[in-house]
Amino acid sequence: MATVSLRNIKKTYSNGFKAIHNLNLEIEDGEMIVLVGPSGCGKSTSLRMVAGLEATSEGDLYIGDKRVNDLEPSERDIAMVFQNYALYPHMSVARNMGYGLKNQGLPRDEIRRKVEKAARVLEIEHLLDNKPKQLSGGQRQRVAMGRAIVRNPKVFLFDEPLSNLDAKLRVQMRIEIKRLQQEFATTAIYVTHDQVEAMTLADRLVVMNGGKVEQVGPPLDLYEKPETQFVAGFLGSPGMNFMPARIQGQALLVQGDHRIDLPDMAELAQWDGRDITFGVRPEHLEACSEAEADFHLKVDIIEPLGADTLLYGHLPGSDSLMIAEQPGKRRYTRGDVVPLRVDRERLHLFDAETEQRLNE
Amino acid sequence: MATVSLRNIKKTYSNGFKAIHNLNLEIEDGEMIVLVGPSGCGKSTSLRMVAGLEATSEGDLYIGDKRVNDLEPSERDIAMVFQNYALYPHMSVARNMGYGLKNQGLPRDEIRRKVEKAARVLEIEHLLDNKPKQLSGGQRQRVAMGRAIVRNPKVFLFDEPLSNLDAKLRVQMRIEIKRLQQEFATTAIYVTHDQVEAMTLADRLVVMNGGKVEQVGPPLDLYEKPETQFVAGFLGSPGMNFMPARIQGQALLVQGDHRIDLPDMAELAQWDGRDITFGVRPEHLEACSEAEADFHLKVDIIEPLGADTLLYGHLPGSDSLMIAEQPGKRRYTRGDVVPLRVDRERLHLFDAETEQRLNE
Amino acid sequence: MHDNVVFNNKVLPYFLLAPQLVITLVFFIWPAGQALYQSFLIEDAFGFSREFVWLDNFIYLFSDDEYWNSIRVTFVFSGLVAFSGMAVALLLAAMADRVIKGATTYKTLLIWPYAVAPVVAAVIWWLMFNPSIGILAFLSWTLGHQWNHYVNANEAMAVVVIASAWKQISYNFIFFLAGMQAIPRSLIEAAAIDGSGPFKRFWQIVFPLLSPIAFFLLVVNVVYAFFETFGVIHATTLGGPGNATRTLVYKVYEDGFVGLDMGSSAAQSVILMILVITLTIIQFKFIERKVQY
Amino acid sequence: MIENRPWLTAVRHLVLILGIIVIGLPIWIALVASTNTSASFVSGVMPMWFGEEGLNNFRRVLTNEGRVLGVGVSASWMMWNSFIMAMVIAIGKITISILSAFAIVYFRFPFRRTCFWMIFITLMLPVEVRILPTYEVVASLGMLNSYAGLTIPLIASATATFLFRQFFLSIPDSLAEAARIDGAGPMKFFKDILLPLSVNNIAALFVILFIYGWNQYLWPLLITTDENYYTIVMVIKRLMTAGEGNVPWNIIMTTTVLAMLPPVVVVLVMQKFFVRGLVEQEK
Amino acid sequence: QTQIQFWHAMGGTLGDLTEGVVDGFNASQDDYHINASYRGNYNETMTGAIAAFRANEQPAIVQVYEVGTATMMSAEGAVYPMYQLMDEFSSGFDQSDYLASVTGYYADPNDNMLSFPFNSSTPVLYYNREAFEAAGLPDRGPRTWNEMEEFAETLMDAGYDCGFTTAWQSWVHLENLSARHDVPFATQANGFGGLDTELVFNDELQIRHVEKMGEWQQSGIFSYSGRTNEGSSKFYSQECAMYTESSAGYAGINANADFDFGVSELPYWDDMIDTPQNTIIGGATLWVLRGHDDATYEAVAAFFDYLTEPEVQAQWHMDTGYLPVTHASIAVTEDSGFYDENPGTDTSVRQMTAVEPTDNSRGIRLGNFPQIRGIIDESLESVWNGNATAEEALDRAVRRGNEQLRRFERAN
Ligand SMILES: Nc1ncnc2c1ncn2[C@@H]1O[C@H](COP(=O)(O)OP(=O)(O)OP(=O)(O)O)[C@@H](O)[C@H]1O
Ligand SMILES: Nc1ncnc2c1ncn2[C@@H]1O[C@H](COP(=O)(O)OP(=O)(O)OP(=O)(O)O)[C@@H](O)[C@H]1O
Ligand SMILES: O=P(O)(O)OC[C@H](O)CO
Ligand SMILES: [Mg+2]
Ligand SMILES: [Mg+2]
Repeated sequence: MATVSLRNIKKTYSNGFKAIHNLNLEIEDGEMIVLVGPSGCGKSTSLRMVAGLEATSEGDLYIGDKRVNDLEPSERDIAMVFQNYALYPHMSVARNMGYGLKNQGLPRDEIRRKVEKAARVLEIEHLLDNKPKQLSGGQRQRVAMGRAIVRNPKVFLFDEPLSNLDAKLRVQMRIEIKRLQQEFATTAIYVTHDQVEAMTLADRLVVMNGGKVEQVGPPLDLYEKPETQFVAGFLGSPGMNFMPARIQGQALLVQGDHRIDLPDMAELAQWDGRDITFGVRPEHLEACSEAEADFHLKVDIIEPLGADTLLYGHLPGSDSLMIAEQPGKRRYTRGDVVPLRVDRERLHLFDAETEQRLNE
Repeated sequence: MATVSLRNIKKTYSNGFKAIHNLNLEIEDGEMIVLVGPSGCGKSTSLRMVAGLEATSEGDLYIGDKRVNDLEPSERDIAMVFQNYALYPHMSVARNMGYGLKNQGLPRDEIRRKVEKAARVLEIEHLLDNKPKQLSGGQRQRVAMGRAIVRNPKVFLFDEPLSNLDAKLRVQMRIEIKRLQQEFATTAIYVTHDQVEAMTLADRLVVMNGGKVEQVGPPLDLYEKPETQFVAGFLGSPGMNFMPARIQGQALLVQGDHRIDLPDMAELAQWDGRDITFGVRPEHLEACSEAEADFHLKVDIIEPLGADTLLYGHLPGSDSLMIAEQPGKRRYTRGDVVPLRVDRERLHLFDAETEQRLNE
Repeated sequence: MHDNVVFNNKVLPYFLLAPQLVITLVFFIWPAGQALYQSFLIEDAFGFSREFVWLDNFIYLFSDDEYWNSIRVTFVFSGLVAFSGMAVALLLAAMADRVIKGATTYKTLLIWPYAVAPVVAAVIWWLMFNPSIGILAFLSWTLGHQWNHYVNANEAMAVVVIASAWKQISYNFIFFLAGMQAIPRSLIEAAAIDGSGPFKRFWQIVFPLLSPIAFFLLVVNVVYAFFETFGVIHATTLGGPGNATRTLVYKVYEDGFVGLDMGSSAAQSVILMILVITLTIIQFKFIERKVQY
Repeated sequence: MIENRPWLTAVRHLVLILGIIVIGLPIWIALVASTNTSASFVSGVMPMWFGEEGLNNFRRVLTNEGRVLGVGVSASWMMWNSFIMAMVIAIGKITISILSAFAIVYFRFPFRRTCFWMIFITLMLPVEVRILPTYEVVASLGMLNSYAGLTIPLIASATATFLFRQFFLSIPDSLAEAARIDGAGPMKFFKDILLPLSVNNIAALFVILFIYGWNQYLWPLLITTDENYYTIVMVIKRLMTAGEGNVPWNIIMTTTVLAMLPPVVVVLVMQKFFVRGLVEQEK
Repeated sequence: QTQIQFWHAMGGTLGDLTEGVVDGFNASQDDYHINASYRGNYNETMTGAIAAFRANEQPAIVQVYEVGTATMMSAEGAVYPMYQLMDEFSSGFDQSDYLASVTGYYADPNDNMLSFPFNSSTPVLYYNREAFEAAGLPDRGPRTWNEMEEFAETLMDAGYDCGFTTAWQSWVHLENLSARHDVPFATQANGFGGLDTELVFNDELQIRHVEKMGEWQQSGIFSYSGRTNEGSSKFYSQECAMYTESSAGYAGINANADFDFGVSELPYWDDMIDTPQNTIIGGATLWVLRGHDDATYEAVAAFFDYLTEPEVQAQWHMDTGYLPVTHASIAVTEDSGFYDENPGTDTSVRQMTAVEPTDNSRGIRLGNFPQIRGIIDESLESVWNGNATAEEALDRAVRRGNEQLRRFERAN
């Protein structure tokens, strides 16, 4: 029910550590923004500044039209779901969910009504009288969600809310969160370091690195057109293959001697002779006939995943690992040499020095 | 360097709990066997009996030609990697790795030589003087591996060695373990509850459930031809879609009214009128034209994973979740109704009662 | 389950246990049995004559106002020691919990009294309250009150309570502080988002979460006040004035070693043992419960 | 930081400083008193500032010059006795307890539960509740007036056994299993793995047990009649009642300072272990 | 050389003097060596010795206060009666040389001395002469309790905090009070007649006295300061100008008071009697414990002989204020001119020997007397702090004291 604006936000911790350099972000009403990035890149710091748990060192923070820099967390009309859920262990589920409302001075039965409604949505009605320790991980997660929902805040904040769950539950709760956020259409900021979670949940993704924003945009845009080598490498599993290359006319010379002709890529001419990093995702390396092959992969390890098969190997005469993902049917054996062709539409060129994207 | 045989192994714990009912398994020299199954199914128990950490209640256990039931763990010539690594916290990496050798009475410099060699293979030479708590999770894992390797045992035993690592590292170490096992060609038994790990590592997979073996075989065999509904559901992520169905002549009536004709499946005739469970993996539901469609999926949630997209939804007039996995290019929106066709070659029929596979 | 890790050795464990078992048997079990036996006897001081009197010693005790007084004194004393020691410690811990600068210095300056023997603490406080020359008695005199713990029962009680509680503050402080620091920050943050201010947070979130520790400390402090403060009383009030500070343990000692009334002293020992066992069981029940927390 | 209000921080510091002053007052008094003459305590208000007699007092007490202590032995000798008592009790308890905890946790044998409960019972019976019979047992063993009598009966403690037991239980089973696979027998495991891992706990326990031993009062009071075995703590009370009411407060306080110095130093020097030891004892 | 353990309860100045006497004996010969060791107060010393006896660790000689006499007497297997000891190991022992009032207390029914009367005392009143002068009082202590009240009020008007304080409240203000007024403290001749004695100190006299003391405590005329002799500090510090204490308090006062003091007789109620009876003795005697070899007892006898020497006795008397217990030593003291030089020092002797003792003033011999003292102390304290009336407190003390007597009777 509100936009959120971060304008020139900076954060320096009391020990002098600059955690956030200059953060600008305009979040639309009802949008789900996911902050993603490696550990220590400043995701939590950013989120906690929005929550008011951490003071901003510089810049302005707006929720709706109101500048909230100097408001207490409770006055910002936000709700937050913590990684460890932060449920009050001594209160029942119902009291946990109602605690914020109680502090707002709402009458008892209105609290009860709201709590019950939220519990119904989350299917935890039968747990309302339980204490947190009597709940499973997934149930606790739901209660933490419930506590956020029940207050009907302007903004939901999530700090890695799923990382304490096991893989199966994580997938399940991820879907649940998505469903709820869509249902309530509340603005949400979601922090995770898991790129799958980020991709699947985000309306827009903010990839952060070392206190700076690398790229912002819808997940598939970032996946398909990463602006930097960092983003390209961060998104996708298994990660993109990177190889040093040089541009020679309308072709790339990858790792010295593998030539890839790109007659259709007009821009190439302007970078003639330049050293670049060539990137291609494992799924864009397709097994092909000998004739069409760009590379010959000597397979060291085969990982049959059922639907797909991952081939780990190296190019003859090179040490660096290359990964190719093949759809499921064919069976490989160790030591196979597989001819592979790069999908011409899906290759990525990065400046070797700036690591910025070159091609469109 | 040895075969391992488990013959009619049973295990009843002192509290009377029957953890293993009747386990028979012949493991070939150099083979990597993965025991997989849900929590509590008896994987660790089985492994620990091989290690000698748990007594067998009945049956015979052979390593090579020797019956080892009554031997101490240290006399069985095995090495084990534990989930929490079980490194001795007060010893340096080198001493951790050499402790077993020292107890065998090997001279100091021979120990040093062996430890250094193993460390080189694992690329942890520079860590030899560190204490475990100075190491990252991945490094600890390597040390645990090193401690196993250095003794050059007949059998490697692994009990969920990767489950304490984060997702990225897990993938990386998985490959490492595979590489090492292939390099040393040592017989290995590997326990995990993660089906991806199981699929990718195993030469042969043993799927266990409730103290019994469900199915044994190469991973892709199990993936493609699961003998039971349990195995079908356990392998693959996201899991197989199951729907109640009934056989009617050469066709299936799925969930009452979705008709799937299977003219080529000769066996079908013999089960006419039978209630079955119909199973199809998400990746075998392909988007198709209206005309070809077996199902129409109303999409609730879209998860773009980059390479593929997962569609979560339900059939109109039904509540149960259906998942379809589509290769990457197309973009979907919430509320789309997607016509889907079942890959006729890849569908699974299970007896509704016995849950045993029906079709070839 | 630890059921697994077992070394299969038949005799070794007995060797390992032997020293502890021998000492336990000789110095704990045997005397306890002895106490039980003696509690049925009446003996003269030198032990020349003894008569088996069944439960007479117990009957005598429970029909003696003095004994009941001693029980009352013990409970009042223990309650006051536990309460005052814990209240001060809680206050200090709450203050120290959120202090960032100088936290370790504060801690260091607050924990050392633990090392001081109760009897030593008692002697110093006794001096400070000395009606003739004590600084605190003087302070009380300037406030218009004539302090005299030789005569005034409440004042004598106050001195022994203060001396005993003083030493326990450190102990309680350490536990409360550890307890507070173990409360996840996010819980406090969640409460802040839920709109509760610092005081409300303390009483509604922090304090309830400390309650297991508080309960544990209550038991520990009561046990301490019951049994370990003998020196405090022995070095100062000797149970007086009147019988105002004669705790059960002091009475056991007095009747046994001063009065040389072995039977009564033994009977009191037996009663005390029952009391300690009860307290310990309560404590253990609670620890078991807390483990699941 | 939520609610980083400066006044709240100021209040915190203020309360803490006040607390430290109140808690520190007794030690101030003791230190001051130990530097004054006994005449300063006859009338008026006791001295609140240091006097000139400090060195003199400490010398007299430490050497028992002119029998200031009213007994035939000096404070230095009694401190030595206290030290022996504290050390033997601390080391003895730790040794005995760690062995029995090892047996209880890592072995399965008949009567394990019985042994466990027997040790557990000792936790319930502090010396104070069974004064007389314990005295008589020690007497009948001829252990009155001996270091053995001062220490051995206090050496069995369920607390230390429990602490070690809890600690051993918290050591992952897999460590012992790894050791077994590495070919280590029980005593080797104890020596190579368990003992080195326990050093922190041992240190923590040591602090607490040293204090416990040093501060013993009732027990030495009961079983020593030979002055050569007097401890520094027990002699203080004797000073209080000697001398026809003319209490030599300066001498008492000098002795008091000597009696609390070693344990306080141990706590402060080993603060980290001490705090851990205490908190872990609870678990 | 034979080593002898001697446990005593003499702390402070008295302790030093005791050591002096022992050193004197050790120096006087080469055969025996007495190891004197201070064991805490009377109570602690006695109970310590009994406990030690039970543990077979008993000393050869233990100093036991008069209160413990009955307990020691009844322990026939534990004590070596003095008369037997001297009979066997000494040549010069002559019981008739001892004061009858002293031997009477410590003798068996056949008048045989059971213990050695090392330090016998009797309560007297000390007063601060400088204070008296400053307040304009005559240079003598109050003769009666009424006069005591007057004096105290005058002193307080003159700026003193309190009139008087006391040591050993039960001994002075109940036991000696009764004796001095010839009123029984207990039946059966205060216990001399048998174990079936009963306490009777809750009579008119005692109630009245305690009631008055209670009032005085409230008004400040009396200031209570503890059960033994903690009151000394108030006398030394001139907080209280009068002090009822054992004659043996003399040593400490002499050493610690930096003012002139006088000694006078214990006051009495002149409206109840005309002439006061004698006071009874307190202090302690030395008991010999069994379980040692003959060499030890030979040494003990030699020590006792040494202590009986008139010069030793007289010196001890003059140093400490304890009574001289032989006629010879009284003569030696008189001859030395000590009484003339230190007026008032003969008060105790005079007070003790002025009149013929009656059944009520011969002494008190009760079983479990230490506990009974404790009970009395408690009861008195409850009067001082206003929690009970004198009558209530004394009734209670009598009742509880009698229980102790019955327990003792049952055990022996
Ligand atoms: N209170 C603090 N004082 C000083 N530095 C801090 C503080 N909190 C965090 N930092 C530092 O700021 C950086 C960003 O921290 P932040 O918690 O935002 O990382 P994150 O992206 O959330 O990482 P993670 O995925 O591990 O949670 C880190 O380098 C961290 O060490
Ligand atoms: N010592 C024991 N005593 C009694 N039952 C036990 C014991 N150890 C394990 N069990 C039970 O035996 C069954 C199998 O245990 P096991 O540890 O082999 O499971 P697992 O397949 O390894 O599970 P997980 O994936 O959770 O490790 C479980 O139900 C467990 O509760
Ligand atoms: O101070 P003392 O030695 O005279 O003894 C006083 C009383 O008799 C003790 O009961
Ligand atoms: Mg974070
Ligand atoms: Mg397992």
